[in-house]
Amino acid sequence: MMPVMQSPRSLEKPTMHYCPGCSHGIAHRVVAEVIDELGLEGNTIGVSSVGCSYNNYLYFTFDMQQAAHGRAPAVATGIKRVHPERTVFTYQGDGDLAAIGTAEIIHAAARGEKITTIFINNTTYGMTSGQMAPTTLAGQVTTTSPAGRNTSTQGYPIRMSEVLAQLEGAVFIERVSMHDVNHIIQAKRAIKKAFRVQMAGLGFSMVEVLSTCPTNWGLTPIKAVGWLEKNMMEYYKLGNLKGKDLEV
Amino acid sequence: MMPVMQSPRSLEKPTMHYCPGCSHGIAHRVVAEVIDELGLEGNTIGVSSVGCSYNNYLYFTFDMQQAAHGRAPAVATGIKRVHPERTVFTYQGDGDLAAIGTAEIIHAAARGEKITTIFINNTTYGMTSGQMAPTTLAGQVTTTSPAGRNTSTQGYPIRMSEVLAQLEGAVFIERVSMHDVNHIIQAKRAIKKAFRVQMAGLGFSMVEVLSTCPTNWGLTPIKAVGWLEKNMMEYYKLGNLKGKDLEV
Amino acid sequence: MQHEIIIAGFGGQGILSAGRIICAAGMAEGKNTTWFPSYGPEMRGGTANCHAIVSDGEIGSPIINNPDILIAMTSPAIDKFGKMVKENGFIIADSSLIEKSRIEATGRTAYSIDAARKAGDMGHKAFAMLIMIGKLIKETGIFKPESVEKALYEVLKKELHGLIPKEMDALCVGMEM
Amino acid sequence: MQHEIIIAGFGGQGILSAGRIICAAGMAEGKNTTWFPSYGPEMRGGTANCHAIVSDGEIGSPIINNPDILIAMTSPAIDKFGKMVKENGFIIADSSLIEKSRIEATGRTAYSIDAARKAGDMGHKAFAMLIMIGKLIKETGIFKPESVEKALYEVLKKELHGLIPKEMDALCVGMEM
Amino acid sequence: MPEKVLMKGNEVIAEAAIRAGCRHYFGYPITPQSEIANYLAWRMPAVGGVFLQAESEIAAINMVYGASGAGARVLTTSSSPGISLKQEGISYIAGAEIPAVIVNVMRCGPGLGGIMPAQSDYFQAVKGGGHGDYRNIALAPYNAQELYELTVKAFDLADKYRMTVMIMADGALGQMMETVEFRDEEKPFEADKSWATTGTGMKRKKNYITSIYIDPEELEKLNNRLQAKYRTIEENEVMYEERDCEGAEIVVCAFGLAARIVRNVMDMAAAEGIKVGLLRPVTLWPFPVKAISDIAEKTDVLLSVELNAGQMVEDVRLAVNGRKPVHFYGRTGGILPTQNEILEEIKRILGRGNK
Amino acid sequence: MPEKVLMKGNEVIAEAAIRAGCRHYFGYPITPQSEIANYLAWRMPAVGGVFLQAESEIAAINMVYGASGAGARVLTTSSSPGISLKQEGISYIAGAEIPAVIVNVMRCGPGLGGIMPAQSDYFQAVKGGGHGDYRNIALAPYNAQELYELTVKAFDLADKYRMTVMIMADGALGQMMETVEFRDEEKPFEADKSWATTGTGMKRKKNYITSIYIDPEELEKLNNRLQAKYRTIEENEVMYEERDCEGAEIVVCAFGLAARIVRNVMDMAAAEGIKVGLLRPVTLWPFPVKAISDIAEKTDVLLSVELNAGQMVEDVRLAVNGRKPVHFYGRTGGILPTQNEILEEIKRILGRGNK
Amino acid sequence: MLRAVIYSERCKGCGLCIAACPKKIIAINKSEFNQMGYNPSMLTDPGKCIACGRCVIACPDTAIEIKEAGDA
Amino acid sequence: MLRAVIYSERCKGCGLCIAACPKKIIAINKSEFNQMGYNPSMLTDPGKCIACGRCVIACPDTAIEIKEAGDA
Ligand SMILES: Cc1ncc(C[n+]2csc(CCOP(=O)(O)OP(=O)(O)O)c2C)c(N)n1
Ligand SMILES: Cc1ncc(C[n+]2csc(CCOP(=O)(O)OP(=O)(O)O)c2C)c(N)n1
Ligand code: SF4
Ligand code: SF4
Ligand code: SF4
Ligand code: SF4
Ligand code: SF4
Ligand code: SF4
Ligand SMILES: [Mg+2]
Ligand SMILES: [Mg+2]
Repeated sequence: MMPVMQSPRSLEKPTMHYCPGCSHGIAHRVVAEVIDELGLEGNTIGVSSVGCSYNNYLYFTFDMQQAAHGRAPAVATGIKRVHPERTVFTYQGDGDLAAIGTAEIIHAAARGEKITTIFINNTTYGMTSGQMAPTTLAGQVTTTSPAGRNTSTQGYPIRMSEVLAQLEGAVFIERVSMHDVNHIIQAKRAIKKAFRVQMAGLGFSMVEVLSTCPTNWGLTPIKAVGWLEKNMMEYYKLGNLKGKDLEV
Repeated sequence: MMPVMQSPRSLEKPTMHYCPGCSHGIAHRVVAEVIDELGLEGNTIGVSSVGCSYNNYLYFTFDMQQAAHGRAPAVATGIKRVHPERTVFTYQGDGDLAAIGTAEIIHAAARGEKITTIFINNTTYGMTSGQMAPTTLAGQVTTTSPAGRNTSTQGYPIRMSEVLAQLEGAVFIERVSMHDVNHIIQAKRAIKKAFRVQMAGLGFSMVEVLSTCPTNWGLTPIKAVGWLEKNMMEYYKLGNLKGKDLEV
Repeated sequence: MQHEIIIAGFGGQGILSAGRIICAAGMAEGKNTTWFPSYGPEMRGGTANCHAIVSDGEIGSPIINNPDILIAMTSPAIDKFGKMVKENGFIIADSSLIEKSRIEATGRTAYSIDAARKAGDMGHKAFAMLIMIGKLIKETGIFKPESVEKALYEVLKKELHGLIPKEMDALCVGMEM
Repeated sequence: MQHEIIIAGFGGQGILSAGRIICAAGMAEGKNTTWFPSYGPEMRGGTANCHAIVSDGEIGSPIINNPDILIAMTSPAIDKFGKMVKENGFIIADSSLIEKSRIEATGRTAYSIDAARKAGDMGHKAFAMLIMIGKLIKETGIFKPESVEKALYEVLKKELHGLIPKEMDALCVGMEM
Repeated sequence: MPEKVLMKGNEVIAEAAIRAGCRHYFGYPITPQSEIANYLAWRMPAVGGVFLQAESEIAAINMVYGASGAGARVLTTSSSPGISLKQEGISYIAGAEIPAVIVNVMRCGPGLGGIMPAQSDYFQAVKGGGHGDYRNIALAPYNAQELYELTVKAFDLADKYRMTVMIMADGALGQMMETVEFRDEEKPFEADKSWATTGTGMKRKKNYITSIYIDPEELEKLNNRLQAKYRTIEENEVMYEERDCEGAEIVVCAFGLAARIVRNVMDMAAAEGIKVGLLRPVTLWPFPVKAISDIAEKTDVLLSVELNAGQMVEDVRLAVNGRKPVHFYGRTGGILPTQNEILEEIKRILGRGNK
Repeated sequence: MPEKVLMKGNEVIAEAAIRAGCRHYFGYPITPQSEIANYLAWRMPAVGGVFLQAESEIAAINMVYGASGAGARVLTTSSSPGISLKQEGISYIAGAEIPAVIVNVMRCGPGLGGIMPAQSDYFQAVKGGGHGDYRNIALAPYNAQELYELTVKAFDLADKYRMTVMIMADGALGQMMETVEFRDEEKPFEADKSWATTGTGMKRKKNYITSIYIDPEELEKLNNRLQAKYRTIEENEVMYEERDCEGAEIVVCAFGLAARIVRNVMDMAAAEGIKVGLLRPVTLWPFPVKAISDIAEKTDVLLSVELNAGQMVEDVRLAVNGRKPVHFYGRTGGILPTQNEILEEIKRILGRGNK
Repeated sequence: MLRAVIYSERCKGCGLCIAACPKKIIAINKSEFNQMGYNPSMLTDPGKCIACGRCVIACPDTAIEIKEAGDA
Repeated sequence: MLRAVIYSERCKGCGLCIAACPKKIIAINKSEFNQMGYNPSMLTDPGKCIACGRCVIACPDTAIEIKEAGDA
């Protein structure tokens, strides 16, 4: 028999401020479910970043810190070094993690910092009105690439998971997607494993979550998930990049 | 018949301030020779970084800018975007490039910025008295890893060439060494090709130069090259990581 | 003479454009105008508002503490801005979207018109804004209808210029409500 | 009574340690002392110097503009600091490393002793510094030789403590030069 | 024929830069100034210029350093937290003596704070937020027209003095639309840029751009040169607007949005028979010391109104130097002082009114 | 028994932090303060603490944010350019109201500048180098003993007021060796840290650390709370040393190394029959306004001597408020004013001497 | 019997649940506005709901729960 | 005849040229100090030099050139 499904207890009840159909909401629920299921609610300290999810400390029920733009991995490092027994995670967008915060994520990973990163890749700066992000696809139109991203002057999209997988301290890296139910289920599995890797003290773990930003993509939520599936998944291949065989 | 060998014309004549046996001096000469041979002296704008080579603009005969710690790739980007027809290169240490300057080098590479980076990896912060660098080997003693680098708390050495090779905009990446004459000759060949790649407008090119810091390693220059060969080359494998087959 | 107008409602109702149309129309008649939007993360919540000032003289602050006029397109807008309206100012409220009791709670003169419904009847919910502006003209004579036409050509994207005649019809509807 | 001493030479000659030994010896006799090194990229050039002050009273600035005493271990050191020595101060110079003419050019009282050569004879060039300090004691009586011994135990790394008797011999050599 | 258009403040800045001959922009998005980048993203390519979104504010300011050192007119823009990140770079530009125009469309702090208008980066801009003894020329526009004029002027000043010029606009100025009249053509100051790194072309001795001087005497020389330059600027480049100060009972000092609010207050006060003057610094640095000093001779009392907890008021006090009382009124957090509040404060200070 | 040791200033700071109960250090190397990190690299592990060399100054200050927000006593140290990079983070710490101790062993600027001692980051520390209206408590030690005492005190103040405390030491203080006497035991201020993010343990409601308040009213509340706290500190925490000011013809204001030089000058002046007083601020913020104001009543003239182009002198002038002339003398670039120079300047001001 | 329950005051009308439902029994209710100003979604034929929970998983706003019918 | 020439005033006595020379004809001159305070290197047997230039390549301080003998 199906269990009764309801909002996870690690998630506060008020409505979140995200736009209709935004993947952030789903990602929040999934993270909260994982924390519930691992019994970590009282043991977790999360780190919010700067992006549309800047204030998600309001939505979770556990302790959190709001970090400066890009610096969540450094903040998480500070927390983890004070409370090595706690579970510490960062929740970061692609502008936050792959642009201004490049050095911080790379070095947290290189140090094998025992934290988990939930990396919401929606190929744009959602919060500031849809500018080009390091993850914006070639040819993609954004407010700062109005003629489509021109790789010869604006560079190529960065595959952060592949980059981070090069680092010895990064022990679990997986890319998942939010575009349909089956993928959301798979995403949850990956996020759970990432937290488990941290609990086992193995090193740095990250899950890159392909996400939508219907508002700045100028698409309905339904069209947005279609766009993700059609365009993003080709360049950002789903799957495990590191730590597939870790038993945790 | 052997040609008469002398100091390259792109190198000024005064004595450089480096410690006896420091690889910086060799690297400077090699870069100057390449610029001479490619006829680029009047066409080059170099960017000094912050490290022992902070003032190498005094040693070269072409135009240069001194960049803030870690930011040489951003400065070079600014220059190149103003003078796309000039040859622009950065000269950076491992503290500069792989620590504070991580974001700048990664994004210059991701953008496929048409610049060349000479990356002097001597596994330490030479200028500030030999602290641990991101490239310091596991177990290596430095002023900030007095008991030897402990990977479980201080992280793992980063192989920047491998990381950068993940980026589409980086088209030529090679790791060379300064520890003996044959390797210096090989290093020069790589550096020449890196500049040629830039001249051909193909994208970002970098040569990582395994180097010694006899002073902070506490070794004589001769012992230092031996240490490099024995310890560094095992972790930092020499060879081309990208662009081997480019014909330029 | 100076008119200080706040327009407030949900994102997607054309709130910000309405303000720009008012300013552009004022400008077309040689008046000074300022327009100031709500911006940033506020907009994620779904609400939107802007401040428009149309004046014969020099305009000081573009931010309105006490509007002469509030154009309200939702109940939360009335709740938030209604009491800020000057004692001798008034409210234009879309009665198809706002409960009467909440308009009354403001204690201000209010013109309730069911613009959204009318607009629906006319074939496009975007016309509601023009109906409201029509009512504004009727109550204030702030500018001539022709100036709104000019403004529409300026503010709307080229693709939408075909709609302008119908928008002007909506304006007239508003002027008669 | 306050002694302001600059010690200058090349890196590797033990310049900075000499200053620390002087300070520690002074401290051993209950005096106030400050030590200030040249630092940073300057040191790459090969030169090194430090400022040591030993005083019965409170010490103001640890940085010496005009030393009472200059202990010079190289010609560039004489060139750079010689003229800064107070008119009634003096120089102790290692004549095995410095040309006589450059010492004379300073116009200051100077004691030239061939410390480096003597140290070589004694088996270790590091002894040169102690010879110079010996000379300093001889000319000033700044502190007792025993205090230097104490200082050596404090300043030198454990591994080098075995050398201290020989260092004290060097001190005596200096005190007799 | 000069065009007159209704335009968003941020876009006015962007368009003004284009007209000032700026062809290189490096920036990073941040509210409430993102429209500058959004505008230049299409406008720069259209005029053959370079628009580059940097990976961070730090990268942007260092790209500015590189491009300006290479001889170009360069712009970067940001808002408060982003400007804090640029402080090291700004200090470098000062030390290297190269021109740069930096726009700060201020939001409220501290920290991530809020995105509403503020003037709480006054100290940072005029006392130097970075390390070392340096100054920025700091311009405070107060309407769309000044956003245009001062942006154009900023490039000229930067080139003329080879230093950073900061445009200090509060978020409201960036976000609001207002009419602006563009001139048909600008005539940029023709600066000697023979010092720039353009490649020697084997035709001249090398140039290099640096800010490090290990020899203290050299570094003091640089500092003396900078200080001398700053004295020249203090003498020649002060700009301010004085309005109804003659015979005023109280003179209010305010800039930007605060000055606009005060303008309204002046009318209200006049209606009640109170004569309020306005001294509006247009250059925050160099500060209109002499103008305020002169006013201190003529009026009874001064009031500094700011969108912060009291910053410019210190400079007003330094200028007044104890001769008259100097009061402060400000609001923070994006709350703007209302005209009524300010009027009440004026009455309180003058001992009038009912409160 | 208290130990008396000859120790390098930088190491005194490091050891003092350990004794103050600090067990978390995050920093990045820079001359002239690298010895702090070099020392703590072995000392921290020895006492079971965490020494972490960050990838940059920015990472370091954000690690401080995280660790302090998690309830620990935390230290970061750097020198001028590195401190500039920390400004955004410092503003965040201010906004989030968490404690932090930040040491700036100042070198000369601007830019990469030089590594010699300077005091040219005074403005940055006391006016706020970051964005927004916030303050740092700024302590200015002047010998090894004070490096110890004030470092210990810094942790207490930081915890007490939940804010940043900066120790402003010039490079000379960091590099010099001098005798210091350590107490056997410190008794750290016992701060309530129930606000810290330590994990709820399901025993309390969640805590969160943030500096963003999108609602202007909330943000103004934060700002009002901060300003009220700053007023309390201005009343209660001012520290300074006054020496021979009674009956002095001239009172010199100076801190740190400059004050040490002035101490020598006082003796020289006394020998020539000139009575010079010294007012040495120990807290640069809160500034000893009242002390200086009182002195302004008693002496004829004041002189601010600084290792910069004139920064603290503004605060002296604000305190004196026009009642007496306030002069300035300073050198930059790592050149230190000599005792003779200062004495000459004093004589010139007093109209004595031969020049 | 278990079935999906939509809390229309939490719903932003994004339609992702519609796409997720294998039984095609969710639709947007164009005639209703909630307090946030959105047209919420609704079950067109609650009886057909198999309580598979796919709508719950798809919903970004935790606006749906699976419940014993009549619980709400 | 071509051969290596060492400019001893530029030499820092690092010894890298010694390691590089296939003919083993370079050594540190312990009895001489240059102005920088270093013992420079010297050719012990210039006649044996084959002008291979390996010492030039190894030298960090451009203190060696290959020249026509007697050019110096
Ligand atoms: C130092 C700094 N720079 C810039 C900003 C402005 N800013 C806020 S959110 C954001 C980008 C957010 O994009 P992303 O991380 O992808 O998150 P999303 O909104 O897409 O979820 C930026 C640039 C800031 N707050 N601070
Ligand atoms: C912002 C900033 N942080 C720190 C420093 C201090 N610093 C100078 S050089 C250096 C490291 C140099 O190491 P590396 O880049 O490896 O060069 P090397 O000296 O080894 O050649 C550091 C940290 C600085 N000058 N600026
Ligand atoms: S702007 Fe994009 S990322 Fe932000 S809440 Fe809206 S849809 Fe989500
Ligand atoms: S410290 Fe090391 S890197 Fe620096 S000059 Fe000396 S040997 Fe070379
Ligand atoms: S539970 Fe399944 S069947 Fe029922 S409404 Fe949801 S998706 Fe459709
Ligand atoms: S997915 Fe949730 S928010 Fe979206 S329409 Fe369905 S119930 Fe409403
Ligand atoms: S040229 Fe060759 S043989 Fe001659 S000294 Fe140099 S390395 Fe030896
Ligand atoms: S390699 Fe050069 S510097 Fe080193 S010893 Fe030989 S000649 Fe001298
Ligand atoms: Mg994003
Ligand atoms: Mg290095």
